[in-house]
Amino acid sequence: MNALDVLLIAAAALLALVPLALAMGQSPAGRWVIYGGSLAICGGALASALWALRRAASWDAVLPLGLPWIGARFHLDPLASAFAVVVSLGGALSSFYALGYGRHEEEPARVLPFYPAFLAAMSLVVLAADAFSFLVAWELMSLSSWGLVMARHREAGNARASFVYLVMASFGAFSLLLCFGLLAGPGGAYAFAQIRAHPPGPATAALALALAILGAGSKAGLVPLHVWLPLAHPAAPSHVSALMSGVMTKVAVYAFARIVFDLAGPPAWWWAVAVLVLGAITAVMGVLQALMQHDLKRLLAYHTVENIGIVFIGLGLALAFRAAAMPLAAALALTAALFHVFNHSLFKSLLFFGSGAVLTATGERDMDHLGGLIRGMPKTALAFLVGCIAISALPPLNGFVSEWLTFQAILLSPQLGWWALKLAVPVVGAMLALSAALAAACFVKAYGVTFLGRPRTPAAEAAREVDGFSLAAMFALAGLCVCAGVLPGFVIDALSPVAHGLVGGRMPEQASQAWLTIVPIGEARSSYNGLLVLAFIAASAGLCALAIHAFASRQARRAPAWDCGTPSASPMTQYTATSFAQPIRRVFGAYVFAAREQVEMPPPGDLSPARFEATVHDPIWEGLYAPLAAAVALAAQRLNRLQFLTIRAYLGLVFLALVGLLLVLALWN
Amino acid sequence: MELSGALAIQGGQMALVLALAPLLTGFIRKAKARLVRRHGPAVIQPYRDLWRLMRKEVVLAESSSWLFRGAPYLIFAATWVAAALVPTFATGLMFSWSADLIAIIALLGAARFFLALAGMDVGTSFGGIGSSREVMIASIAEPAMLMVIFSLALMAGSTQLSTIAGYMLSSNVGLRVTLALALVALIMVAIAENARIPVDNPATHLELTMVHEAMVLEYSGRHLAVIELASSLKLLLYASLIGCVFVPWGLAPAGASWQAHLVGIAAYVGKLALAGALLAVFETAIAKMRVFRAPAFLSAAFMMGILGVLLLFVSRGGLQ
Amino acid sequence: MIDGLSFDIAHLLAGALVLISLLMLYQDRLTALINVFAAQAVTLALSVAWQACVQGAPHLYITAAITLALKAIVIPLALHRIIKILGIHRELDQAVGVGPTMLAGVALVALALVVMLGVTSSGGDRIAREDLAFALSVVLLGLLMMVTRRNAVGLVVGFMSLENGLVLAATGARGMPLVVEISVAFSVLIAFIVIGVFLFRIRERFETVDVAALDQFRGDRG
Amino acid sequence: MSVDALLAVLLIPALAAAALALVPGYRVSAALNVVASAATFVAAASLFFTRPAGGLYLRVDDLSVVFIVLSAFVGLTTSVFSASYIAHEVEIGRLTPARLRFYHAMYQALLFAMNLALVANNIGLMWVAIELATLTTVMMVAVYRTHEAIEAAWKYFILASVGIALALFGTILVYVAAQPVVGAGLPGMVWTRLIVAARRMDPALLNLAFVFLLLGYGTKVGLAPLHAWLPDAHAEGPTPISAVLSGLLLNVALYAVLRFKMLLAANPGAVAPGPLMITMGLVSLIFAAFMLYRRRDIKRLFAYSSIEHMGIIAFAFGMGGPLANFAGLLHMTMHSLTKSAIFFNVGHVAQVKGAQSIADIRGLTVTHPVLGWTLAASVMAIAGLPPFGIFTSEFLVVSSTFARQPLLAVPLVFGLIIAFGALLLRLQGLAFGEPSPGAARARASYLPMFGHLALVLTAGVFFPPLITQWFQHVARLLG
Repeated sequence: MNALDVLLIAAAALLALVPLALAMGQSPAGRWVIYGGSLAICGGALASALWALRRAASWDAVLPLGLPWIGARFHLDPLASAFAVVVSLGGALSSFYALGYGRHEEEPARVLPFYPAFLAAMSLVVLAADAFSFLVAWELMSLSSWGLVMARHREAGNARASFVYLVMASFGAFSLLLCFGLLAGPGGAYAFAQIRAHPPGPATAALALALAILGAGSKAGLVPLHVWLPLAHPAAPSHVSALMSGVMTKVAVYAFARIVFDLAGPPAWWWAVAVLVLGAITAVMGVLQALMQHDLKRLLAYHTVENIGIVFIGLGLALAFRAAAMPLAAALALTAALFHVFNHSLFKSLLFFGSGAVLTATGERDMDHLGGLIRGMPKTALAFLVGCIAISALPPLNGFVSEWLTFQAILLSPQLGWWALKLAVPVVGAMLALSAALAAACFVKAYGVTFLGRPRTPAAEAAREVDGFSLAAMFALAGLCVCAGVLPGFVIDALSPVAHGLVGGRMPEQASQAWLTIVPIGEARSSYNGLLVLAFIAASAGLCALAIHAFASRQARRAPAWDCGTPSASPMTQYTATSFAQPIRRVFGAYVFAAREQVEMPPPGDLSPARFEATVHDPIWEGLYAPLAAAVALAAQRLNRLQFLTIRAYLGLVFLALVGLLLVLALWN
Repeated sequence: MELSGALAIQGGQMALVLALAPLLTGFIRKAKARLVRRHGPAVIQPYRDLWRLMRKEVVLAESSSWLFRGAPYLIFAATWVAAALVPTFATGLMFSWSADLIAIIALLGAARFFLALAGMDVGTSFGGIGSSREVMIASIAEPAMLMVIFSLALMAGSTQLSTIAGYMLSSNVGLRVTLALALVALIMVAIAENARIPVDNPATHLELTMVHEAMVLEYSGRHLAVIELASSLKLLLYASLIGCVFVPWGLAPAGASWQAHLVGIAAYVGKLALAGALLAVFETAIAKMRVFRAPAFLSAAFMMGILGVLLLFVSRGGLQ
Repeated sequence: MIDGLSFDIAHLLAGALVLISLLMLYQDRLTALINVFAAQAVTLALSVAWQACVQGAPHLYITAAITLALKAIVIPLALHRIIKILGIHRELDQAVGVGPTMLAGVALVALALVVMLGVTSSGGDRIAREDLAFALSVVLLGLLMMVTRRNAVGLVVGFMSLENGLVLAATGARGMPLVVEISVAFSVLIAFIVIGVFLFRIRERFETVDVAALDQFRGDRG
Repeated sequence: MSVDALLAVLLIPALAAAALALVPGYRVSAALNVVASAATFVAAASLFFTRPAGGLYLRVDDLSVVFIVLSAFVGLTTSVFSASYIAHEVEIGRLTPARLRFYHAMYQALLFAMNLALVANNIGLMWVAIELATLTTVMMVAVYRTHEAIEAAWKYFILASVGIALALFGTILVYVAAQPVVGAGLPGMVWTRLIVAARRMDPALLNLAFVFLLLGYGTKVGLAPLHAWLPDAHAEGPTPISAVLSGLLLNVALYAVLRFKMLLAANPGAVAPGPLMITMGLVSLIFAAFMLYRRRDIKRLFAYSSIEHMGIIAFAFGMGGPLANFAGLLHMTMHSLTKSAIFFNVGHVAQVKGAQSIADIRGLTVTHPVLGWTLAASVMAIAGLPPFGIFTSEFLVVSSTFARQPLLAVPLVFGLIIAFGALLLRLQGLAFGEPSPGAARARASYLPMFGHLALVLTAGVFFPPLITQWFQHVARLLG
C-alpha cells in the first residue's frame, strides 16, 4: 500500500465521517467524534504525504468512478505531495483547535457534516489527475465551504457573503472547465497524462493560461477576483476561516501551478509579465485594504489576498526564468513561492485561531471594541504575537525567509532578456517591498489595538484565557513558524524535488551547509542564517538584561500613565484601528480607495459631540461588480415583461418564429 | 588562528559600536550647539545620561504589560546584532554571512515593530500618535531602503555587505548615476529612520510634532536608557553603513595584519566624525517639516531608488 | 393521367381556398366571418373530392364528406349558437387594422409560394406542388388571423382555417394513408369540443370569451 | 413473450385508464394507479433486454428504449408520490373524489399516449400520440378549476394545438418528400423505411419539413420563444403533473425532434439541423436564466429552470458528435430525475407551508430540516454542481463545445452562470434565514424524492458501464 493509497483512503474516511456527522450532529459527542476523527485521519495523511515528499517518487491510481471511459485518476508527485502536506497539516491542526473551539458552536449540526467533506475535497483536488475528478473535487470544495459559511445563516450579511462566494466560485469553476476543455481537445482526452502527451499550441496555451488565471485566481483571491474573499472567510467559524484562508487558497495556487507549469507546455515570456503584474497589484491592494479594516477577521482575510499576491510574484518569476531557460533561478523563485505558501498556511491559520479565541473570549470581532487582552489572555496574546511577527516578514521567523528568497530571485532577474520584464521586475520588487512594510504596519495596528492598551469595552475587560485545545493548537503553529524560520534549509531541501519536477532545476542542498545557513546561489552572493540571528538576539538581549540588572537599580513602581501630564480617564481616547490607519489612509487612500473623511463640528455653544467619519471604498467592487449586478437586474426586469403577454401575443411570437425560419429557408434556397 | 582572528574582530566590533554610539550622539549635539553659538553639553554627556537613567527607578504605567517591559531589551538586541554585522573597520567579520544587508534592514524593522507595539501598550493617545506615524514613515522608508539595497546588490552581485564593500574598493566601479541616486536615497532614509530633522526632531517634546519621542514617552529609568542606547546605535549603524558602502577606504580586508586593522579603526572614527559633522550642519541649516510632508520626502527617496534600479536593469545584463 | 384540365381545376380550388382565407382576414363581423369560413369548408370539401377522383383514391371521398359535414355545417352552426348563447357583441375588434392585415396576408402568400415552389422545383408532381404552396399559405393566413383577432371565436375560426390548410396539404399528398385524415378530423373534433367546453366555463366565470379578459387572471403578477 | 412486452407497455396503461375511469374510491384508484405504473415499468424494463420485432406501426429501437424506460420509471415514482399527495389535496378540499377519478384516468391515459409516441414506428401515429398526450395534460392542468388553472390550461391548449398543427404540416411534408422515393401509401410514413431512404429524398422539402417539425414539437419541448404555456401549466396544475410535464412530456417531444433530426442528418443535401437547434437552445437557456430572477411562485421558478435545461439539451444535440450527444442523453435523464424530485419536494413544501409563493417560504432548514436540505441538495444538483449527475453532462457539453466552437461556449457558460446565480439566490431565501410560520409535518411520502436524488447522486459519482455503453451506442446513432 503506497502513499497515494493512504491519502485516498484518508479522503474516503473523511467522506465517511459525513453521514456519521449527519447522524450525531446534535449530540455533544459529535464534536469529539468528528473533529477527533478528522484529526486522526489528517495526521495519518500528513505522515504519508511527508514520506512521499521525502521519497520524491510518484504513484498512480485509477478508480472506476467519474467519467466511465476515463475513470477517476489520481496521481501523487512531489508537487502534489507538497500541497498534500499543507492540506493535511492545516486540516489536522484546525481539527485539533476545533476540539475546543467547537464547544461554542450554536448549531453544530450545520458545521459538522460539511467540515470533513471540505477537508476531503481539498485533498482530492490535490490528488486528482484527470480534469473531471479534479473539477468534481474542486466544486465539492466550494460547495462544502459554502455550507460552512452558511452555518451562521441568521447573521446579517452572511447570506450575501455566501451568495457572492458561490457565484464567484462557479465562475472560477467554469473558467477551469473551459481551460481543461481547451487542453483536452475535442476528443475529450481529459486525463492529465493525455494532456501532457499532447501539449497545446502557443495560442491555445495562452488562452489556457488566461483561463487558469481566472479560474484559480478567483479561488485564490487575485485582484480583481478577490471580492468574495473578505466577505466569506470571516463569515465562517474561525477554524473554517483558517482552513479557507490558510489552505483552500493554497489549493487554488496548486491548481494554477499544475496547469501552467505542468499541463500548458513551455511558457512564453510574456506570461510572466501578466502573472507578475497581477501578483504585485494583488499584494499592494490587499495589504492597503487590510490596513483600512477594523474587523479583525476581515483584516486577516485581506492579508490572505496580499500573501497570495506575493506567492504569484514568485510564480511569475519562476515562469520568466523558465521561459529564459534558467532552471536554477527558476527553481529559486518557485521554491520561494512554495515556501511562502507553506509559511502562509502556518501563520494565517495561527492568526485565525487567535481571532477565534478572541471571539470566544469576548464575542467581538471589531477591534475598536477590544484592547488590553494581553492581560486577560496572555498565552493567546503571545501566540498571536508570534503570528504577527511571522506575517510581517520580520527575522528570525519564517515569513521573512520566503520573502528574502523572493528578493534573491528578483535580484537574479536582470539576466532576463526581454525589455518588458526588465521594466516590470524592478517595479514589482518595489511593490513587494512596499507590501511587506505595510504588512508590518498593519499588524502593529492589529496587535496593538486588539491586545495592547486599555480595554475599550466591558467584554474586553472580562476576557479570560480560552480552552487548552485551542491554546495547544496555536502554540503548535507558533512553534512551527519559529522552526521554519530558524531552520529553513530543511524546508528548502524538501521542496527541491518539486522545483526539479516543474522547472527542471534544483537549488543547492542546504542541510549540508555549515551552521545550517541557507545559501540560495553562492556563499559570496547571499546567505542567511535564522538560527544564528535568533541566537544572537537572544544572547545579546539576555546579556543586556543581565548587565542592567547587575549594575542598575531594580526598583520599579506602578503609577498612572504620564501621557505628557494629561492622562485621560476614558479608554475611548486611545487610538482605535481607524485612527491608527489615518496617516496611511491620508498617504495612499486618496488614490487607492477614494477615502473620504468628514468632520461635523457643532456650532460654538452647542454641546452636542462632534462627529468624525472616515469612509473607504473598494474601487473594484464599485467599478466592476456593482455595474454587472445592475446590468443583470435590469435585463431580468426588462425580459420579465414577457411573462405577462396575452395569449395572442404569444401566438404572435410563434408566428414570427415560423415566418422568420421560412424567410431563412427562402434566402438559403 | 584564522577562526580566532575573525572571532576577535567580530567581538571587537560589537564592543566598538557599543562604545562609540553614545559618543557619536554626543558629538552631534555638541556640534549643533556650537553651530548655533551655544556652549552645549560635553561630548560624553550621553554616557552620563545613560548612567543616571540606569540608576533611577523605573515608573511603570498601571496599564502596561509584560511586553512593555520586555520590548526595550529586544529592541536593543535587534539593533545591536544589526550593528554588529555592518563592517566598520574590517570586512572579515566572523558572522557576516549569517545575515546579509536585507536581513540587517529587516532586523531594524523588527526593532521598530516592537517599539511601535510598546508605544501602543500603555494605551495613551500620544503612544498611538507616535506608533501610527512611525509605521507610516517606515512603510515608505523601508521600500526605499530596499531599492537602495537592490541597486547596490545588482552592482556588486551580492547582498553581503563585505562583498559589496570589497566591490566598492575594487577599481571597476567608476562613477555611476545609480550610485549617486542610491547615496542620496540612503541618506534621506537614514535621516527619516533616525528621527532627525527635517522628518522628526529628537529634541522636541512638542506633542503634535513628535514621532519617535511619543512612542517612548512612558519609558523611564533603565528601560529608557536601553532605548536611548539602541537609538544611538541605530544612528551609528546608518553612519557606518554609508561609510562602509560609499567610502570603504581603510577597511581592513579579511585576514589582514593588526596594523591594517588599527588603520581601519582610525579611518572609521574619522568617517564617523565627518558624518556627524555633516549631519549637524544639515540639521542646523534646515527646518523641520510638517509630519504629513514626510511621506513626500520619503517617496522622493523611494522614486530615486526605483530609478536607480531601473537604470541598472536597463543599462546592463545584470550580474552573472 | 394528370391532364391540364384536372390540374387547372385543382389549382382553381386551392387558389379559391387561399382567396377565401384572405376574405376571412377582411371580415369584421363575427357572423359574416363564420359564414365565410363555412364557404371555405365547402370549397375545401370540393377540392378534396376532386383530388379523390384525380388520384383515384376513393377514401378521400370520406375525407371530403367529413370536411363538408363538420366544418361546413356542424361547426358554423355551433358557433352561431355559441354566439347567441353567450350574446357576445357581434363586432369583433381587431388588434391590427384590416389594411395592414391584408398586406401581411398577401406578403405571407408570396412567401409561401417562394418557399414551396423553390423547394419542389426538383421533381415531385405538379398538383402536389401547387396544393402544398396554397396549403402553406392557408396555414399561414389562419395563423395570422389567430394573431390579429382579439375575440375567442375569431381565434377558433382562425384555427379551423389553419386546419383546412392542413387537410388541403394532406389530400394533395398523393396516396397519403387514410389514418392521417381521420386523425385530422378526429383532432379537429376534439379540439373543437375542448374549445367549446372552455368557452362555456369561461363564460360562467368571465361573462365573455374575450381572450384578453383571461389575461388579468395570470398568476405571478408583479 | 417479447412482443407481449411491447404491447404491454401500451395495453397496461390503456386498460388501467379505462378501469380507473370507473373506480369510484380515490384511495383504491390511487393504489391501482401505482400498480399499473409499476407493471408498465416492469414491461418497459424488460424491453431493455428482449427486443420485440417491430411492425409497420410499432417498434422499439435502442433510442426509444432509453426514453421508454425513463418515462416508465418517472411515471411510477410520480404515481407513488401522487398517491399520498392527492389524498392530502382531497382532505383540504382542493379536489373532489369525482375529479380525482378523472385525474387518475387521465394519468394513465397520459402514460399510454407517451409510450405510444415512443414506440410508434409511423410518424403519423407518433403525431397522434403526442397530440393525445397534450390533450390529456391540458385536462389535468385544469383539474383545480381555479381561474389561474383554467387560464393556464387555455393558454396551454391554444399554443399546443397550433404546435400540433405545425407538426402535422411538417409530417405531411416529410411524407411528400418520402413518397417519390419510398412509394405512396403506408410505407411512406414508416420510420424504418424513411431513415433508410432519407439519403435520396428531396433535401429542400426536408428542410421545410424540419422547420415546421422543430416549431411544432419545439412548442412541446418548451423552447423559447414557444415556451409561453410551460411556466403557467407547471405552476397551476397539480404538483405530480408538474413533475410529469417536466420529467416526461418535454422529453417525448424532444424525442420526436431528434427522430427528424436524424432524418435530416442522413440526407447530405439538407440544411444541417444543428445550427437551428443550437440557436433555439441558447435563446431558451439565456432567456430562462434571466427570467429566473423575478419569479414569485416557486413552481413557476422551477418551470423556467426546465426551459433552461431543455435549452441546454437542445444545444447539446444540436452540437452533435459522440461526446455532445452522450452529454445530451445524460443531461436529459438527469434532468428528468432531478426536476421531478424537485417538484415532489416543492409539493411537500407547499403543503407544509400552505403557500406556493417564494416570499412566504423561508428558513426551511430550520423548521423542516429534511425538506430544506433535500431542497438545497436538489437545487444544487439542478444548478449543475457535483457530485450530482447534471454536473457530468454540463462538464461534457461545455468542455467539448469549447474545444470545437469556442465562441458558442461563451454564451452557454454565460447563461449557466446567470441561471446559477438566480437559483442560488432563491435557494438561500427558501432554505435559510429566519423561518416563516408553518411547522406542520409533511404527510406525503418522501420515498420518490429520495429515490431520484439517490440515483442522480450515484450517476454523478459512478456511472454503470452497461448504461455507459448503451448511451455511447445511442449517441453514435444520433450522429
